[in-house]
Amino acid sequence: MAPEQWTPSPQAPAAPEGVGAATSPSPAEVARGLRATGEGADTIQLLSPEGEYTPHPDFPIEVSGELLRDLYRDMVLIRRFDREGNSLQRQGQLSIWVPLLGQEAAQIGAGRGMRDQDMAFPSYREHGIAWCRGVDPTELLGIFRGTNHSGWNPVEKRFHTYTIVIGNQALNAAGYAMGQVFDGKVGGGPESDSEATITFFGDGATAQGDIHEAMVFATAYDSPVVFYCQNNQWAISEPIEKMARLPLYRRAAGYGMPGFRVDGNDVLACLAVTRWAMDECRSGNGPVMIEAFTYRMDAHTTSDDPNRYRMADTTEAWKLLDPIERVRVHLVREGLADQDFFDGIQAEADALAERFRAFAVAMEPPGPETMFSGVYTAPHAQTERQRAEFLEYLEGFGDDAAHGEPANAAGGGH
Amino acid sequence: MAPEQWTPSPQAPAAPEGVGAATSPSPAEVARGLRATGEGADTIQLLSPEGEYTPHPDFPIEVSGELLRDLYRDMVLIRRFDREGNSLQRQGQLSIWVPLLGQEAAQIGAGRGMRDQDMAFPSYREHGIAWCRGVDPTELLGIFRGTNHSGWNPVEKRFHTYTIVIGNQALNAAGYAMGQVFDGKVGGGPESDSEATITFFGDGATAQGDIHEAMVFATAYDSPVVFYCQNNQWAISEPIEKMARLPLYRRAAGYGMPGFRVDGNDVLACLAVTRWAMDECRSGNGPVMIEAFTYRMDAHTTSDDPNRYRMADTTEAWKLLDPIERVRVHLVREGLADQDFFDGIQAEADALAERFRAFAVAMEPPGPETMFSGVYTAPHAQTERQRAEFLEYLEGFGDDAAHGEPANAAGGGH
Amino acid sequence: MSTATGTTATSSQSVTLAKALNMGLRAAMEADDKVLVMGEDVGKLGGVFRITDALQKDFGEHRVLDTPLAESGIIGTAVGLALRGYRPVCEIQFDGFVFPGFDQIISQVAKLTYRSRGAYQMPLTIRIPYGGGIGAVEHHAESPEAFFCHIAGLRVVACANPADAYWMIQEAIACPDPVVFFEPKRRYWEKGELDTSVDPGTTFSSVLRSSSNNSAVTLIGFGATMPTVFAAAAAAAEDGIACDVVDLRSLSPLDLGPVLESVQHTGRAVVVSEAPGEVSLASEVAARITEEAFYSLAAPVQRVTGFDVPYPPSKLEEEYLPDLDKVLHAVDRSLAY
Amino acid sequence: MSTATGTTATSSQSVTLAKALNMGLRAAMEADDKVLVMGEDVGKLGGVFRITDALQKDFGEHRVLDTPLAESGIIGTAVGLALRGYRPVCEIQFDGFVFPGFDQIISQVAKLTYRSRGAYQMPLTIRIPYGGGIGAVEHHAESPEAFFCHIAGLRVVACANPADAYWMIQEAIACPDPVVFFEPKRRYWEKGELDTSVDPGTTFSSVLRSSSNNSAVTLIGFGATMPTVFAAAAAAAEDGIACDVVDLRSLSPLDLGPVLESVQHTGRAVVVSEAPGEVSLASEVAARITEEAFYSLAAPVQRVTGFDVPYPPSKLEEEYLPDLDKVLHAVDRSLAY
Ligand SMILES: Cc1ncc(C[n+]2csc(CCOP(=O)(O)OP(=O)(O)O)c2C)c(N)n1
Ligand SMILES: Cc1ncc(C[n+]2csc(CCOP(=O)(O)OP(=O)(O)O)c2C)c(N)n1
Ligand SMILES: [Mg+2]
Ligand SMILES: [Mg+2]
Repeated sequence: MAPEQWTPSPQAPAAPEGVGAATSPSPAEVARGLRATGEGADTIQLLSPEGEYTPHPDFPIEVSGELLRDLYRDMVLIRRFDREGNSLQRQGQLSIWVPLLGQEAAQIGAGRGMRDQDMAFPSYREHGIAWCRGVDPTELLGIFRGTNHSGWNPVEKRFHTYTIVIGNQALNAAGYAMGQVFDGKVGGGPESDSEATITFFGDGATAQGDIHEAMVFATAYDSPVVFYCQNNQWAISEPIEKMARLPLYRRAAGYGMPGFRVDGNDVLACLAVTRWAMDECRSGNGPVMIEAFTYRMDAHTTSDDPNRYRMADTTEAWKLLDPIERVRVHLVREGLADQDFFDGIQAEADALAERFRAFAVAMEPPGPETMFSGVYTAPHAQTERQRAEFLEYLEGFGDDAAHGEPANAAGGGH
Repeated sequence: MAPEQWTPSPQAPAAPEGVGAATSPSPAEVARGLRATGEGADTIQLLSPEGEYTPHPDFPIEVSGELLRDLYRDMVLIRRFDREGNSLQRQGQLSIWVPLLGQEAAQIGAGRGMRDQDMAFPSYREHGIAWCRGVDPTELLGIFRGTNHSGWNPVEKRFHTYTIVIGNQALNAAGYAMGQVFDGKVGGGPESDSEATITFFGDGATAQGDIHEAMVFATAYDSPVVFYCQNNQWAISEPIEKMARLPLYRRAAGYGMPGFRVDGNDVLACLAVTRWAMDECRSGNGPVMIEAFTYRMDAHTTSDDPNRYRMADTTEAWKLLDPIERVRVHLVREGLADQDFFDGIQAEADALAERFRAFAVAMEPPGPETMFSGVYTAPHAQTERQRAEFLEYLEGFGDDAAHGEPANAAGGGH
Repeated sequence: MSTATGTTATSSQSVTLAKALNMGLRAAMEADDKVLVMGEDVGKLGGVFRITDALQKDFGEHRVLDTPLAESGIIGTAVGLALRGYRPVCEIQFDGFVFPGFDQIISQVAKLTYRSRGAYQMPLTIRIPYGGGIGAVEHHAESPEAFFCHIAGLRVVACANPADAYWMIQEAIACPDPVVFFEPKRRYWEKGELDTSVDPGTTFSSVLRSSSNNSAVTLIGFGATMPTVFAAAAAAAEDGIACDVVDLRSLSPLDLGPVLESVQHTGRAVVVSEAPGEVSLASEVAARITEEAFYSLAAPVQRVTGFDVPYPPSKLEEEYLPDLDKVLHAVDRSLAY
Repeated sequence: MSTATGTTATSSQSVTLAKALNMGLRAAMEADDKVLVMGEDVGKLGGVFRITDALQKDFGEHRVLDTPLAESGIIGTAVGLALRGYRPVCEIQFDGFVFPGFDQIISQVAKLTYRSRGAYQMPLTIRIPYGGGIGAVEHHAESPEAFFCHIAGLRVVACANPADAYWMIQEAIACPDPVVFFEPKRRYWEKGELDTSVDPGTTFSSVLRSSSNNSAVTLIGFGATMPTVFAAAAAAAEDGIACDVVDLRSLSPLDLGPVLESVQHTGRAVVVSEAPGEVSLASEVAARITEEAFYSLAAPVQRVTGFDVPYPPSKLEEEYLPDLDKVLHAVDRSLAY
């Protein structure tokens, strides 16, 4: 019996379908606070941690050696520059870095599940999606070095700016997808020029009202948007069990949209389900929700200290489920790649990291005048006055910028 | 197959359980925008529109003649003063009135399903709940006459102030219920002094982020709160089909809490399910969601004109489902009430309406000094200065308040 | 009340402010099919004030959207639509209900152009019927302009008469930047002359509504308070006190040109707005005038505002709101220096 | 920097502002078991700034709540808890994240006592680490005090040193009214003297931090800008310009007593805050001083504020923020009159 028809009779009821395995709590138990967010009976997996590939009837996908090698390359490269970001921060070259370690499959699978004409609305950890959208990793550095708030052209890349305020981007994505409908860009087949949108958010974000409203609007307007939740099980120091009783994808049913949980460490599952979902939206059957169940292997950011709130051994255990390793094992076992290939990828990764580092170290701080640029598109008297007055004020210092009295002009805000 | 496990295969899938009857849209159809919010396969009903009583195994309730007569009386009385509110507004005695016509059963059933120690957080249409909480109908008048923002003592009545900003009260209720847990007031049986909370909101309100967050917090803290949604099918001019694809109670399952739809025009069903839900919360198995499926028989408020957006015949059809009539029919058929009883109730209702009207007409506008009262609990220099200055300013006019120059003192805000 | 253009050409007609807004929206939708109207009950109902009356019937459900009941959702999806090339006009049903959408406004609407370093434009208009005096219940009579004027990245304007309403709403929609558009709901049914044939040019500037070379005080208002200001000026004139009158129209950025010019002569200013005075637009106007015309001032700028209390029950609102007497009293306070 | 009590009694210790807040919270929780701490990551982690360090360990999960990630939820449930008799202390993780909770703050927190005509109290404290200068990404360096100062029904305060932090947080929690409590995150790690044995009495008032009878200018700051103000005063003194220094502490209601007293002598004032200047607390301070000390003023009150742009990338924040030179320059502007 589905949970929406919980038996009210006090005597122990049957485990609700969907909560799945008999080991999972009964409705009454859930109501008493036993959590089952990790319950995995219905998790979609194509490639096991041991590298065994099993096709999924509902999510057909052509798995070639080339595809696997490409996905492997993607994951190795993004992990490599992600690690470089961490060390650059440690060395004081960046003020902060947001690591994606452990979420390579969840991101590459989703990123490669998109088509060129699709649009993505990320949160702030989606460096792997950025990679798939053609954003050069060096374009990510400005945010973390403090030279800009967004370093790529979101219109050209069809990859929106990072959104830091949790949940906001889901509504922006839902609205963008409404536009795709209004533009008549929805209704075609997978190979058509029809479009779809995908938005990314974390497990913790699912608590925010904006995520809910985005699902309400998306289902109200049949918008072609995929809600892609990377459940890495932690919102900084808070485990998802604190915020939810059941797997997050199960929220979808209540809105009347399909929802699935995929093994977020299985790049093939993430790819197959995302592609299916994007094409489903493209054809007019959106929205769809996907929960990629994974694990945040590193700190929340370089400012965070996970030792204060979680066990190292859990993290150790998740290493056995490494998203890259299982592809490597599969490639080797199936003879789809040799040592040269792996060495080549490693070399490419190191070169990328080197370029990434060199670029970061060489980044110049922007000029003070840029502080006033782009606040408005049309001319704005007040902004222009403040810019002019401030530049005049700075000139007052001449060479000695540190001290000395400015000659003239107004400083400050007014 | 439950909707959270929608078959992704393009070929027409089976109708998902929960969406119910075969007549209701399939998942793919729902995804394409066919709505089924009115789908009633799983609606809980104890008293049919024809007055037939059928006990419900899951919601046992002792139905005596006395209970039915009391519920009948409640509904007749609140409908009577509600109608009086409308006419008072028409006659210019109130600036606005918010009618509850058609929702008598949904409100009396819920109100009588509460126990004294329970707390209620209403929206703005819950005059029937107010009635059950011992708020005198005349205490509702200040809001609509503009003499106050809330006329009763919410602490004494255990009935919170009306909340006009859609959704806000659900979070306040969830927090109050957390307090009931922290106070150790949860865990006892139906007859214990354990407490529960109930909050009321409409179908349109379910779109608001606050409703979602309230459900997230309530399920996270196992709070004893009943989310009681009166689905009267309209949010001013917007039908619920515009905002939702499925019956609203089905959202509950995604959070891991029980959810039910009751016939909102069946006072016995509303009473039985609410009492069960409150006691379930009381005992520690909260939260619970209830959707009372009913119909807004009158305008949204006296300022509204439904003829602009909905068919009169739909409203006519709903008259056949009148919540009071079915109880009257049952009482008569079962010989549980005679004409004297009905005449007596009618007389009592007319007397109440008379008292209600007399009170409204006699209400005096509050004094200007009250404008500054209750802004803060502790002394507040600025508020006191502004009050003193304004009263001094008013004195400056002497008798001729309309014109003439004040003698001295500052007016305005500063 | 004079119209924006001041003209009374024969081609002009007398319409209510509500009707002028409806005409302006219609004109904007006809001029650009990327213009969308969205909000609660804006479709068949035409909005609770009928400002969008008949627009859905004439332009269809994809141009005029009855949205779900969620302001963050309305603003947040409008942002996405704007990024897609649309020009959404969001109706907030009443002033007090804009706050669920405040986060999207400050974090996305106001910042996306800056964040994207100009790659994105944000041609989004947020219409807010505001102000008191209509005998409404709580949350239906507030004046929240100060919150938006403090947010860099937004433009904030208020219309005070039908002609301005007609032209300003079109200028707002045509603007590539987000505009928070305040409509004095209390004045919706007041009529004024509208000549749709004479484009007045930019209306996002303040205007000197009346002046004389012997004016003693400069009265400053906008939106809902303009009729009060005009009435006070007339009453003061009867008492032999001539006043200049300025309608700010553009609340952010502030355009104090006409005010400063007037204050050069009068040396005295009174600013009138309904919002609580603390950290309000009236505070900014007073501070700015003092900064830029210090030596001209014979008295501190007087503020006539709502009190620093929540908006009171409607039976008290006439006590709460600025009125003719309070403005005259402020004029006296100013002249007493 | 002098402490709130100005004392350096032997019983006093040198602690960081962060530690003082932690001590103050602990003292409040020990004094009243109705005091709850709630917010994101305030439990095991102790908050991203460790202000609630070890409180959950010592007081338990029902006194220190790691809430779901939703600010409207945090504030909205805190309201319900307050109605139940609790005294919730909500931590907003960073300034830029308070806005999802803005609706609950303005519509419920600020209005429920008024709406219930005093039947309800709202002893709720909202802690907001605010201000820039820490090299953070977007939304982590804003100064949103103006929004809250404009809302009647709230009290708004800011602490500038460890002693004030310790006493003010306890006064906020003990207050039956809602208090928005601003903490200068940039100053969390600066040390100051704290003597927990000497209760200074009310701290919700402004204080004259330093003065002389030959002061030429009155410098006004609060929270994050106080060190800048002190540094400017010292630098000015070297140039032979004596300055009085006032720490506002209470931002709403404003307590301008010490300011007005000082301005009587100096005739000049400079107010320093990080927020954009337009419709800001600085505007209110300037307007109020002018209203109440018009004849004493030899120059218009000078405002040194952030620019009216979104908070810039951190590599530009030192250009954006008020600093010693900008304050000295404002002093010169003032003296130039
Ligand atoms: C509205 C808002 N509140 C708080 C924060 C601070 N914050 C940044 S990330 C984060 C946790 C997010 O967790 P999750 O959604 O699971 O995403 P993850 O970081 O795990 O990818 C928090 C609380 C924020 N950015 N926005
Ligand atoms: C946040 C907010 N937005 C808009 C409104 C204006 N408004 C008042 S009632 C209403 C419709 C509510 O519909 P529903 O939730 O179904 O409750 P009902 O009135 O049908 O009982 C709207 C849009 C409001 N009060 N609050
Ligand atoms: Mg997470
Ligand atoms: Mg409804």
